[in-house]
Amino acid sequence: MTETNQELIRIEDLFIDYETDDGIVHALNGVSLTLHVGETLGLVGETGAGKTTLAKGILRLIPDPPGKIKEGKIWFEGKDLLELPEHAMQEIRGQSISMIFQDPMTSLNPVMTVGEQIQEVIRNHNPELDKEELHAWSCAMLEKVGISADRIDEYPHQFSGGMKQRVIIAIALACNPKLLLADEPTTALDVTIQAQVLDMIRTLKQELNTAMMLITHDLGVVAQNCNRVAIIYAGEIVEIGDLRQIFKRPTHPYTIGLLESIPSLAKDVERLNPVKGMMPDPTDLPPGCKFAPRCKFVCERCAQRVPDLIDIGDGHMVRCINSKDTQSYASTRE
Amino acid sequence: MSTTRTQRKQRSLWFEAWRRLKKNKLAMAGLLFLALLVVIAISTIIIDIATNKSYYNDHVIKQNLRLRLQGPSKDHIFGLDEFGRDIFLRMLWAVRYSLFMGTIAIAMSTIVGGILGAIAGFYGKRTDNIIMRFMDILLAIPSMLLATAIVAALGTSLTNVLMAIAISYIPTFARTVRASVLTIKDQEFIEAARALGASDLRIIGKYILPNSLAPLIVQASLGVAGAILSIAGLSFLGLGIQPPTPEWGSMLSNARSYIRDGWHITVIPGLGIMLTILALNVLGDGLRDALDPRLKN
Amino acid sequence: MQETRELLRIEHLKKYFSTPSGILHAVDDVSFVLDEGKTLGVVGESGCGKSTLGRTILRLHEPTDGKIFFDGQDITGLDKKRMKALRRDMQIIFQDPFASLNPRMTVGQTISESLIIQGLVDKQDKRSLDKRVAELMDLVGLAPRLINSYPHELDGGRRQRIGIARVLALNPKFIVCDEPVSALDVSIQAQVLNLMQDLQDSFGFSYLFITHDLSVVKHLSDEIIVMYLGKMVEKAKTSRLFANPLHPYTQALLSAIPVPDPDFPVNRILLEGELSSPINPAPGCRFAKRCPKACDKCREADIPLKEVEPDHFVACTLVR
Amino acid sequence: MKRTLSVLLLLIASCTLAFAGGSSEKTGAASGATGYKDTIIFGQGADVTSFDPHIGKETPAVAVTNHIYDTLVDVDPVTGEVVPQIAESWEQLSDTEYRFHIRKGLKFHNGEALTADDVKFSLDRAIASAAVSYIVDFIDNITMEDEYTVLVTTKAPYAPALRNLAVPFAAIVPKDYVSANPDILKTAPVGSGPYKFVSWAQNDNCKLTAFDEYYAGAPKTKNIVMKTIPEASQRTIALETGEIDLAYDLLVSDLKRVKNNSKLTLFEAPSLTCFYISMNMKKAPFDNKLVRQAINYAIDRQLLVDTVNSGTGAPADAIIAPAVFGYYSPGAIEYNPQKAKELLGQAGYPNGFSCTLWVNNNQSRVEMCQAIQEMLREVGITCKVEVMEFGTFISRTTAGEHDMGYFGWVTSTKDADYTYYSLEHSSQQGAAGNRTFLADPQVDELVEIGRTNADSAVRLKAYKDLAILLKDIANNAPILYTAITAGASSKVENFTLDPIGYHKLEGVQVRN
Amino acid sequence: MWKYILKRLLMMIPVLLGVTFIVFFILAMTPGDPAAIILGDQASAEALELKRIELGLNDPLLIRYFNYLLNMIRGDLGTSYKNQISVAAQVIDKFPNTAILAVAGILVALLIGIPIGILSAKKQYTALDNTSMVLSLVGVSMPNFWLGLLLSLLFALKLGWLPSQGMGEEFIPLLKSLVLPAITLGTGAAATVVRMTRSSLLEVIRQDYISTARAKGLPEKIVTKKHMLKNALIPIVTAVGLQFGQLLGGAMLTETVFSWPGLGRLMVDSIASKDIPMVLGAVIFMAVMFSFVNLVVDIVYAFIDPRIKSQYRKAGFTKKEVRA
Repeated sequence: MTETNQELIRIEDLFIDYETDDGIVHALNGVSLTLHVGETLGLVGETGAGKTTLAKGILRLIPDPPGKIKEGKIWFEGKDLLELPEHAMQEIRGQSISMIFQDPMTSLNPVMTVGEQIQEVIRNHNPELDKEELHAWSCAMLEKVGISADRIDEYPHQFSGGMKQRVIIAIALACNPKLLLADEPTTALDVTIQAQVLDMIRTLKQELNTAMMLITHDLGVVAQNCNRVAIIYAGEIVEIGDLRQIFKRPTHPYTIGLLESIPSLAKDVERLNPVKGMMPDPTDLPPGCKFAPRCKFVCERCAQRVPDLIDIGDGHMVRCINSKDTQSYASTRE
Repeated sequence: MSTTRTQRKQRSLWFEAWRRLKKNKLAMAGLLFLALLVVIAISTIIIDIATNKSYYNDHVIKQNLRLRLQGPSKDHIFGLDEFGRDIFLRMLWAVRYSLFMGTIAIAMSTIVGGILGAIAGFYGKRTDNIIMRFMDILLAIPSMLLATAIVAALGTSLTNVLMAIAISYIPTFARTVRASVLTIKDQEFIEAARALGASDLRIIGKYILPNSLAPLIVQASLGVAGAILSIAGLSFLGLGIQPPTPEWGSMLSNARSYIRDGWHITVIPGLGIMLTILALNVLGDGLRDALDPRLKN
Repeated sequence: MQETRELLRIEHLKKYFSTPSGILHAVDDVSFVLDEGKTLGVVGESGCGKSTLGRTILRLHEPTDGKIFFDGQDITGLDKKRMKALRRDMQIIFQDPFASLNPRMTVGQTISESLIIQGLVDKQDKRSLDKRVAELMDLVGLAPRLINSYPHELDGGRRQRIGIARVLALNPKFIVCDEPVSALDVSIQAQVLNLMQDLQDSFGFSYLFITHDLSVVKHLSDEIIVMYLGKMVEKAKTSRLFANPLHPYTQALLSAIPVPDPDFPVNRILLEGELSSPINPAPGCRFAKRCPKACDKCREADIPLKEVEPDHFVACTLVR
Repeated sequence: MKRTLSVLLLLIASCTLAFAGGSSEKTGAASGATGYKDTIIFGQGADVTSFDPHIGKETPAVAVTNHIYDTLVDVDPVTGEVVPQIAESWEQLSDTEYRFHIRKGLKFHNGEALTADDVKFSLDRAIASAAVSYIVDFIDNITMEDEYTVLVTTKAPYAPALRNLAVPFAAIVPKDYVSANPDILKTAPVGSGPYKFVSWAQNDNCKLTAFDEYYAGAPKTKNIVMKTIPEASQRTIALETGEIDLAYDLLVSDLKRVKNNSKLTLFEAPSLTCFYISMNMKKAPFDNKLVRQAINYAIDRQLLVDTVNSGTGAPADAIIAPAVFGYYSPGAIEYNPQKAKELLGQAGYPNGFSCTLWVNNNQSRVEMCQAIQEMLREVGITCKVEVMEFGTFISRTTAGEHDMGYFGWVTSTKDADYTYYSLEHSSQQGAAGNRTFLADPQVDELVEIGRTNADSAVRLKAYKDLAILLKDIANNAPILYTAITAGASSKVENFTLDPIGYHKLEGVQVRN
Repeated sequence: MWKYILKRLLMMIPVLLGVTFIVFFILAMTPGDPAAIILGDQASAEALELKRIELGLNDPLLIRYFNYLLNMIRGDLGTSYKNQISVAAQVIDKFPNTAILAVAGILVALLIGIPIGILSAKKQYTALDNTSMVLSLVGVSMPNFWLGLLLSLLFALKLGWLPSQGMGEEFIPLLKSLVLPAITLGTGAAATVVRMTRSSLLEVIRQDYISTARAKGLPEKIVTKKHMLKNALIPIVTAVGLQFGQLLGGAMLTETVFSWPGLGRLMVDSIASKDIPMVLGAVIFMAVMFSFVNLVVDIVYAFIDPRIKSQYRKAGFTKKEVRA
């Protein structure tokens, strides 16, 4: 992997709210995150943890209303994306930062050919190109994702789910972006197709040296595809570190719970040991540590204030005041 | 966003919809207006019963030809019509016809169309085909034309007008219900009920109908608006409610000869119809937004 | 080892649908036996007919051909009334916790619906009805205060518990579990899986566990069937199947599963092409089109299931 | 979106082009030299039903076809005298024989000469036509004496014969043209009148142009355009905006507006129409004369004229209008509700009774009935107004199903016999017109005297007696005589109203 | 595709048979004697009886219907009672006028409806949304004929800008005379278009491909135009087709108010004079036209939406069968 330690994007203290009928949903509560050139960061969390909001927030695609980016900074190539005017942001979208959405079935416009949809993004960022050049480029992209170029004039409904996802990837990578935000790109696909698509993403990513934020709830996918992992819970990053740090030395009680929840092919467990309870109501978050109500290591101090994200060594950061206890628990787990 | 609201009061989907509707000021204004009309209709009926129609005879249909077409005054706040009758009182007494005729007509077509649509959607295949082909036939005749033809043939009585409007709206409701039954029929909770051994009747009554009611309600509120307009249109063609029955559509249509003799004569019944239709429309739109959770932000 | 009793026997079950573009062979010649108190996993990707299989066994779909014996009785020909009585013993838990509950019924109503339809409790007897509902809710871990809640107010995990309680109310012998946890988040998924295991332990249910998630199936099942486009391609005891997958499709499927362990050796068999649908299938192995090892022989005729080792069946020409 | 739009635009454009191509002539354009427009445009409420004069007998049809066809004789709209038209002279040979001398050199619009042959053919055709035969069925026989002389024999002495022959439905049509295709007049009329037919766009307009060879000289204005404007208020608006020069049959409530508009002239004259309520004498309580008289007393006719009819027309005292030959006023019918109540009491209805009043769905008639309903209510009679479509109204009243019916009757021949015979004679019960089902020998006798006697004085005496008698019988309650109205731009010259509504425009001019 | 069109045309036959049957029987229930209507109230009993025989009124109803059908196939819709002219000729003569009016009405509806619908969807629940919805509804809520009268009072009488009645014969007068009737007619359909546009757009806005389009960095204008509108317009096409039928009905009122010489006027006149063959012919003709318009709409629909087009191309089966 051509990993350098050069910083690509840095998110600082991002807060995003949704103002709904039921009250204010605090979707992101001070997320800070850094991504380096060429690396793959896995962003793991359950439904409603704020994964998609984070990705859309980076591209400023949060629908407003009801969404509001309350505060924070997103540094990308020396500029704060949140301060950019809309037209500058449009230049970044699809060009420097691309995004893939979860459902390939609905992510393509049904009334445009796939060729038009690939060309659209190329033309948008390269207005100087003529028709033939555009055509050649889009054909090349299609071939790159493993689809024959003579299907360029077909409509999305003529493709299967996996093929659609390939087209979507072709669109996302068409302008050779520096960062790819992939929001559960394979969740809707069958296992064998998922393996194909992930394999292809991996290859292309390496070829283009694109950094990727891979959003998923599937720890298996993370283990096989990422360099670094961030665990998000109730709009906060609770743990972040290298792949091996997270999987081998999980420290936050939530991360531990997640790993204990999944039945694994690798080992036999008689009974799963899941986290009890469920995510708190995002309109009514508990004070202090948001995981406290479900945590088996909880103590009085947990509810008093939101714990800081602390480095427990080698860039492995955990948002827990009891990290000592949890580490010792985790080590006995094996 | 999966939100848990376990601590709060339990609310059915109807309650949720009502809560959403309450936030829609426009729809609530419409609802309020319609409620006012219902109150008026009921009170005038009560007055008629209590006074044995003597108030009606002495004030509502009381003519004063010498004062005809007189504009609004302190005694007659909406002025007098072409027979010197008090327009305000006539407007009030007409509510029962104007609003209830449309409502009854639509209620009839909702029930008939709803049942036909539910049967067609639920049983599918041959039954569906036969019913829907028949609906296609009715639908191929523009509703106003169908209503006109029926009234033209059968004559202009209150029941005929009602029947005509009701029949011409049946296919719309049949289609609406059928479509929603078709989507509900494929839901897993229907299969669950089948797996429990529930009978067809139980499935239709407890599972399908309550869930397909929402689009029907929306359609019905808009349908009533359409029916009132159709009745007014029929009045204009001389095929609607016949005088001396006070009904807004025929009041407006009969007053059209005097449109330049006094603004109040057409404007009052015209506004009455307009506001009612407007109220029904905004309420219908509000209901649609409130009942369709997909449109919720 | 305890003596087991046969509860369900499926023989050459077929379910075809006619579609505008041809006959869809959703379930094509499936046979198996399920013993009391055991779990049979059915694994396969979308369109392999696993859900149809479950529903056909319950006669929610009428089988095209084949026999279903439940408790020794052939149920394929039973009329509506006798089938209704039988439904007390055979139930189903659905995949989608959002679509499988009537949105207009409260938790209490949904659960009592089972009791009322099957006549287990007198409808008029409100007290015993309420009591039984409360018991069931407690059993599946639903707080009593939720009795008047509507499904839309609850999260997926709780909804799935309602679905389980609804089935539990009848105290059935056999439950088809159609992807009961695939729509849930991992931590919730684990809670529900534990619940199902506990219930099996205490009531002795037999499960037909349908899923696309091999790790879940491995965790729960005693025996596993692998299906591909309507056909059974492999059947074995769970441990055998994972230790020694024989069918090329099973092998590919196993290798495709991302294991949540960075140290797990990745040795992926990447398949070419995509799943098609079993409409008017050509003779021969349905997997031949994508199979890396396919030869001419695979495309000639349907491949019968062979027992290659005790209780391990494979439908593949390459395996002897 | 763009595609759909352009398709729609194309569709519109092609439709409009087709129209533009279809009619190249300009209407209403000024011919500056004379100072007069070369076209008169008039608007009326209904379209021509048929251009065949022996079918299209409705006033709107005749208002147009009147210009295309001539009749044997005519009635002067001002004096009411019978004057020559196709027949330049005539003589009455006996009580039942009339000889007509036809003008020589008359031509139809298609160039054929008009001869006695055409006259015989036309009258025979009219007699055979179910629609209009009643106007000419007094004729027994028509004989051609020579090319320009016809002898008309009546079945019995029939005093109003000449007036009947002046009715436009007795029009003379070209024999050869019509024999070749009996239906041709419906859409391609040819007559001998002052104007030739040009075109007819159904429900829209009809165009006529001057017949230069007309015996009385070419008409003053070259073209006539009739526009159909069904909404009465829109007709007035069109007159006000100058879209039309003349508007027939104005809304009564618009009359003041036209009168007060300096750019417009209002023409108003008594018509030959009377509106009346027929009471069904076969039904109780209308078999009781006192009840019928009570109803007559209960109606304030002057108030109706002043208010509902906006002051036009006049209260009726008989069922024929004053302009009709044979009219005699038996004295205005008094409005006296007190008297009415007394009479009802005498008749045995001190608390009144309930009944229905039927009317056809014509708004001004319905309004009139509603006002009458209220007047009857004041004397204790609860009367329900039932509005029905005209055909139903006629057929059900013919069958005698009604209590009371509100009718209008035009004495088209301007002769009392036309009305009295149809409405009061016992032989005419039901369809023919007698919808009170009156059968009174005295009435019958008086009607017959008037009908068969040629002596005007005798006839007038009979009609006087009849009028007095009918007032007492009170089978019909006359309500009002309407006025015939037309609005015109003040630039219109020489327009005279026809009391029936068959306004003639051949002398009319419109200044630029 | 051709196969599909042919199939749809064939499928129209039973529908049209049903339509003629229903309309024929409804109108056959009309009380009153047609012979008396033709001949007037002074006709003799013999003449009436002769006329009845001539009209075949003495035959059983089914025979009469059958005869009517046979004649209809030959293009003969009978003869008007009122003026004895061929019904078919009159209907065909008047239909283009109504078609022009209806198309103009649809244009008005689209011109009002689509922009308001878009605005209202993009600014859902804002004051702008409410105001524009109410404004568009005001026109719709007014009884058609009243709106027409008010318009002509204002624009013809007061301001003198436009003719109050009639149909101009040349291009410019025609356009001028078309304005008021088209507005009168079109505002009724506008509400439906507004609603359809709004809800269909709201549906589309939520789709992932809109997010995808935005993520491509496309300017919002292009996202709206290329991605939202094109998809949102598909259901509107169907709605517009259905509106055509409503406009045909509404034309009766508008044409009467504005003396527009169309089919609606013809029908109103015929109803007033109990000219049953004319009413029958006009209703059947309009129903046929309406069915054709819907067929055309379905075909247009297929051309706009590639998903449906390919289904037609494949097997020639209908949408419904695919869904089932």
